[in-house]
Amino acid sequence: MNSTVGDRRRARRTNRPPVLAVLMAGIAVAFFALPFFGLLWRVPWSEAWSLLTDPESLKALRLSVYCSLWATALAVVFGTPLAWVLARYGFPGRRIVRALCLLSLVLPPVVGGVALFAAFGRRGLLGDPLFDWFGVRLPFSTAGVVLAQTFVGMPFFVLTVEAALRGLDRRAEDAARTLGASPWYAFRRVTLPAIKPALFAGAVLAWARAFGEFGATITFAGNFPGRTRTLPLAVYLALESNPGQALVLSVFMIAISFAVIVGLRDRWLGGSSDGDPT
Amino acid sequence: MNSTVGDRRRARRTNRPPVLAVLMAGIAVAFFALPFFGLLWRVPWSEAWSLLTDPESLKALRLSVYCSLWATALAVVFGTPLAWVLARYGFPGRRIVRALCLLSLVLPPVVGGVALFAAFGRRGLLGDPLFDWFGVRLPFSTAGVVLAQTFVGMPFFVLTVEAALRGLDRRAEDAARTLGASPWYAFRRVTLPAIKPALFAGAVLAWARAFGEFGATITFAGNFPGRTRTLPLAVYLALESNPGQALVLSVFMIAISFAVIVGLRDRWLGGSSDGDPT
Amino acid sequence: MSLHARVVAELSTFRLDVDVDIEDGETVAVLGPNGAGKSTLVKAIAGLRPLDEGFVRIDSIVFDDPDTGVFVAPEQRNIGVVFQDHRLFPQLDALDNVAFGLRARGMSRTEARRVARAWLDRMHLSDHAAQKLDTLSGGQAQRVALARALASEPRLLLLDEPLAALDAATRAEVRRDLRTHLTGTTASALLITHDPVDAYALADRVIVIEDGRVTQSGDLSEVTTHPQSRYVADLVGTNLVPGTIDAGVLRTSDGVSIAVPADSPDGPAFASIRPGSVALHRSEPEGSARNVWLVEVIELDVRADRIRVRLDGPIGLVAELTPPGHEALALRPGDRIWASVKASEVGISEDFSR
Amino acid sequence: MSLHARVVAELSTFRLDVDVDIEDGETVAVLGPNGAGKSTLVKAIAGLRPLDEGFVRIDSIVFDDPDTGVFVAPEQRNIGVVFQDHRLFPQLDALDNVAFGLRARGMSRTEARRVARAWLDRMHLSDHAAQKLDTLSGGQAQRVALARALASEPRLLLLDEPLAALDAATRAEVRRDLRTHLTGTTASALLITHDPVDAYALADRVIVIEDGRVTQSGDLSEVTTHPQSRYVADLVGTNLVPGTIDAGVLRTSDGVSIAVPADSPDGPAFASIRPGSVALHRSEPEGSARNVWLVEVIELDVRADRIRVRLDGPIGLVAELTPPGHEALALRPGDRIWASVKASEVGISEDFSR
Amino acid sequence: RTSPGNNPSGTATPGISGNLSISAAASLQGAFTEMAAAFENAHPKVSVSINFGASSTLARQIIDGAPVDVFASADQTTMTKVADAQLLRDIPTVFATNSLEIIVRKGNPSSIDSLADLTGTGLIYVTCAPEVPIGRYAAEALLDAGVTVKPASFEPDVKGIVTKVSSGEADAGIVYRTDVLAAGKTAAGVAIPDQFDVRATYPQAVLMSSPNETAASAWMSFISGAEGQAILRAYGFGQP
Ligand SMILES: Nc1ncnc2c1ncn2[C@@H]1O[C@H](COP(=O)(O)OP(=O)(O)OP(=O)(O)O)[C@@H](O)[C@H]1O
Ligand SMILES: Nc1ncnc2c1ncn2[C@@H]1O[C@H](COP(=O)(O)OP(=O)(O)OP(=O)(O)O)[C@@H](O)[C@H]1O
Ligand SMILES: [Mg+2]
Ligand SMILES: [Mg+2]
Repeated sequence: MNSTVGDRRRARRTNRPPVLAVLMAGIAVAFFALPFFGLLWRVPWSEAWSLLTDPESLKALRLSVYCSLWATALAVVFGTPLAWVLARYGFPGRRIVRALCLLSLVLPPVVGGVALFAAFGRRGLLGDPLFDWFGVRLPFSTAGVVLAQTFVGMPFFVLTVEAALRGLDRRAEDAARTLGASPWYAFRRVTLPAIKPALFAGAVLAWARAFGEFGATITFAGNFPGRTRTLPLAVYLALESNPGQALVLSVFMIAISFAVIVGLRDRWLGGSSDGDPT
Repeated sequence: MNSTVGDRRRARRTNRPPVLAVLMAGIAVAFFALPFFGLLWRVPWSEAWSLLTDPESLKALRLSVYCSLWATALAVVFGTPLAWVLARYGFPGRRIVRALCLLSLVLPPVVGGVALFAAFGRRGLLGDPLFDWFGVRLPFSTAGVVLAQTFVGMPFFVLTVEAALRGLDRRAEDAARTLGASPWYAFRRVTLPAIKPALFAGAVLAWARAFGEFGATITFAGNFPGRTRTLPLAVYLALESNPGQALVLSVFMIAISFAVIVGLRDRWLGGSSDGDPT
Repeated sequence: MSLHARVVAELSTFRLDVDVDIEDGETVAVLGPNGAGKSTLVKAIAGLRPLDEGFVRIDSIVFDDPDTGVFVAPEQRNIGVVFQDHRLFPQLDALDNVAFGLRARGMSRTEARRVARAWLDRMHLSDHAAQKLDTLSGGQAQRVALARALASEPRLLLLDEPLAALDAATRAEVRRDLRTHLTGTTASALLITHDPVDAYALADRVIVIEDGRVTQSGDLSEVTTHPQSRYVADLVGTNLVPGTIDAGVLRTSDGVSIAVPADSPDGPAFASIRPGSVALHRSEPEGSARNVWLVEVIELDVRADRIRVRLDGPIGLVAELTPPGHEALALRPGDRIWASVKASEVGISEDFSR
Repeated sequence: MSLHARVVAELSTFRLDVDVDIEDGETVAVLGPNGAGKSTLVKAIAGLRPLDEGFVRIDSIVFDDPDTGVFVAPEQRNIGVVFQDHRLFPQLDALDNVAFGLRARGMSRTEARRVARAWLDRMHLSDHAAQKLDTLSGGQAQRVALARALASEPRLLLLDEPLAALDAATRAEVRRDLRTHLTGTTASALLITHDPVDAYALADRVIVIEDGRVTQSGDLSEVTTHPQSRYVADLVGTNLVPGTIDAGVLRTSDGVSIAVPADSPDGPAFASIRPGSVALHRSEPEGSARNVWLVEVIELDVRADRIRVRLDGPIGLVAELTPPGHEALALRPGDRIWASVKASEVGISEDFSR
Repeated sequence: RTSPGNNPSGTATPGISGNLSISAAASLQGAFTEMAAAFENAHPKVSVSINFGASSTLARQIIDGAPVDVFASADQTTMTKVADAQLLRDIPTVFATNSLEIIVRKGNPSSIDSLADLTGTGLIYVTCAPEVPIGRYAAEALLDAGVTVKPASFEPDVKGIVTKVSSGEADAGIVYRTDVLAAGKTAAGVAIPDQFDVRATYPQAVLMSSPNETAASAWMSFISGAEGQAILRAYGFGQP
């Protein structure tokens, strides 16, 4: 056809991304990877094991995992209907509601804690009713940690899932309705599987944000070993007294997240591997 | 057909979401809205204007807007190819690369700063080459703020966009290729428009995270007025010396974000308004 | 189950306004050119597009009526739909697609799969039950869509070109199977098709929709013998020439005269000329034929046992030849030849549209 | 542009292995039942699915060859494709869909739109140029897909059932337009269709694919007069009965004997019986016809000028009647009648598959 | 008000100019902001920019090469870290002290008057973690007073305690006197008797890498001078 075709005699059979894209992606990866290598490089590996298996560290780890999983669960359970309503139903003030749900994203961490006080604290809007009706005091309790983490993590889930729902072709859902599926059944069997990648992505984002959450937690729930001292709080304190341990704990947190994210099979993130000829 | 149909004589003509979904979405909205109302309630409105127009506050605001926009731009420019490569090309270690790019999500903020030092600080892995080749010192500079914000904000963009790319039907892209479109042209004209909602959602998430970023910034870039003191840092300082001002500044930050997010037309988030009969 | 509906749908550049009535157990074919509004009609009856005016009533129950505000949700209508674009569930395999409606209506998983498997067998898709939807071929996917709609035995079926992607043999088979199904149940059906054979084989009655309105409806034979529009005439393969009859001669608006049977009533009418009654000649024919035109061969459609020739001349015409006739004439596109039609062979139908 | 290819594609449960050759300016029709692998063939030639074995060569340039590792990206092949599922760009309007290929190849926006508009006009879609893709009707969308593929004037066209969703009149028109286009350019084309009319009207040669292999290929008349498979026979409307000839009698594997012309060579062969040569009788016929069977009427396909009757008996048969013959017999499905065929009317083609 | 004419440091080094970067403990914010204004007034060619943060963060930044002239820490330990890294130009000098106070909610609703009152049932007491100086000091004070209190939380910095008490979530905590003053109307302070009090010292030093050493020395002497000390006093800091 033309000479470029001839030149391509030795072209790769597989589909490779354009060089520029790879280059830019490479820069981005390096940008993320370097700080971690830097961290690893500074970790006092000789004492790492003993610092890690310190009972205080283990307590913090347990609490962190527990709270972040709860926060993620709450974000998914309440965030999914919220995303659905936002994506699918036009109602006056929808944009304002959406904005409200995303504000905690920009709140400086400490202010987030103050805001939570204002709502759920002892002198907060809902503090007294919560205590009178349920006997719950959220500040200084593990529940408070979960609350703070949900508050900062959930917006990630909501926005990701809403975007996916908006991008979704609704024709399959309509078809499900004609087959006798209630909106709920259609949502569960047709819509949810279709937005699975976004659900996972959103849940991972929310979990990661909750797992690493520091400012709102410390402000709202305080820092009590075994009750509200999560890993990031332990790291922060260790930075004051024993920077080596802080680094070890951080690397440990990273390792856990690494395991979670690597463990996320591509399948859960959606897309078949058909497209990858390699 | 059966009695339920008769009962529905007065059924609404428009499509309304199931009650349970609305209820749960409502709880979620209340959960987000309450803390903000609580904050508003505590703000010393009488002094608000003077606190806000304080030159230091305005300086911080300018810097915050400037840096967060730069960070968002960098996240979009480098994050898009990264998400593309991650979503589309199978290469060994892809999951590890993906995990690397998301780790900054879980890093406690201060550790994030420490990690940035380890990479880009004077004693960091890349500190000397950066200085020798480009004469750049990142820590304690405005560029350092942008770097820190990009570091924490970009993963949100990458994960959101990657999820959208994976959820995307590739057949239209294939069709574009047969029409003579290079991968890049097909990506630009076919893929990008299709994932527009996710691009916007990801960019908003990244921007919000950058705008509210505190820990990594104060650690890596310091807290120099006019150079690295962004709004969250100003809020932090004000909390020490003038809690009222801290609240005013926070509410101001919220207002800005509110404007940005409300300003995000539904159209940019994708989906036609066809589906909204109201 | 009987359907009575007046469907008015206002799209930005298009208005659909048609009456549809289907009696108990009846199958009605909807024919019409592309963009006539057939698929829109299906969506409206299924409840996926609320009416702008009119009503949808099944048996005595109103399903949609903007005036009184009644609207029954699609899932409560018990209407099975085969969509023109299939709309299968890409994340399920073929079997679960077919089982979907049964499961949604509460059947147990194993039972639903059993029934679904039987339907796939009926559609000759047993080998493809476990295949992911996006790996099925076009015709396979269409059969899955059909099986999915039929499996939950709805009392009204809306079939939007359900056989378009099937190969000839499968098509005949599925068509037969569909007829058995439709006659064997009390279900009513509305069948959209571009293929008159489908209508002949499956439908009791035909509705022709053009540009959003019904232009003709009734028994099949009625419609085909008295085509009222160019579209129908093209469809049944008859030449249709509108004009005005005056004393045994129909005059078109272009001024062409056609001799028609002497007893034809005067006034606006269509002349319909069966392709088989058009004779072709290499030289100008002599004899009794009163309609003779010089025409050009535009297109030949050669089948094993008949040849159709599209001609252009004072009026556009289609002629049909037998293989021997074809061989004798040895026609090629572009040839200029003579066409003749006896006046007694010209059918007349009154033109009600004027 | 000429295409020479051997396409081998291994799908999990299916293997495609076909040879395709298209000479300069030639149009080849690919026929075959659902799931035969036609669409897979298109994807492989277009470069959307790299070959597992074989090669794709256009003119003298190799586009794909797993052995040597050559693979030319789809966008460098200059092949236009109409996909069976259209694959239009939902976020663009009809006009920009058609203009896409021109823009991608560097034409200016205004110029591309101008050309695209001309193509939409040709497809009678001028009124829909600004419409968003998801609001087009099925037939409109298909024409946009066709216009999109043709607009950039590729030198090879792969058309996967490009006319399936069109109404009869539009179909004839687009078919004619397509033929003008194909004969007017030096472009070659591969046309997939289930409609033999398309093949007759557009193709110089036919390839029949069944279950991933080529079962027959050659001139149209060759294929139709000597159908080598049940599929082809069904397609051309001929009855095809495989068996073995011995002394003027063909015996099927079920033990049915059919008298054939006395000069037929012995050995495995197909008997082909044109529907028109099957005579039907209410009572057992006497006379010269040597093949007489008691059969049951399965299905009637009534057209304006001919009636097809599907019969079940010792062998399955399709008969064709004229309207007067049909009226005289007054057949209904389920009737048991007699069918006769003269031995001299039975065609014989050797069965090469055994 | 001291004028440039009679300012000892100003007259000693008349030519100082340029930028002066100071890293200062966050608790010095109020005082140092005012101090910087006064200093710039005295040395109009100098522009002061102050990097406030937790002392430990600041130390880490300095070790990692922060381009600052002066480091003013809230405790000795942190300063020692920087000294150990050989980054100080001379021996640090203490420029201010701070004393402890009990911080209670606005209007003191729990009627706390002494350390012993902190043991009250249902009373929420928050302190800082022992890793943080104030946490250590508070523990010492309580130990000296022979009072055992069960804290609800170990905050990572003083601000945590102030925020919790002033927002009413906690009832009391032990913080620096300056913090109570800074909290203003939102909280109240209860003095701690001298015998239990712990004097926190604030050292500062010029850094080895100081780009503007002359200005840095001028700053050091300015703070030690009368005007500087007066400002510190106004914010509740004690004599060095
Ligand atoms: N949302 C819309 N806005 C504007 N026009 C629309 C919209 N939806 C459909 N149309 C137009 O309405 C007409 C009817 O479309 P419909 O799909 O019902 O046609 P159809 O009879 O099914 O045609 P086909 O045989 O091609 O499938 C078409 O001209 C189409 O372009
Ligand atoms: N990824 C896959 N895995 C397994 N089987 C597949 C895959 N893709 C296609 N097939 C099967 O390959 C066969 C050929 O499919 P193809 O789409 O090429 O058929 P076709 O000839 O175009 O049929 P139709 O006329 O129905 O469009 C089908 O049986 C299909 O189910
Ligand atoms: Mg349609
Ligand atoms: Mg196909």
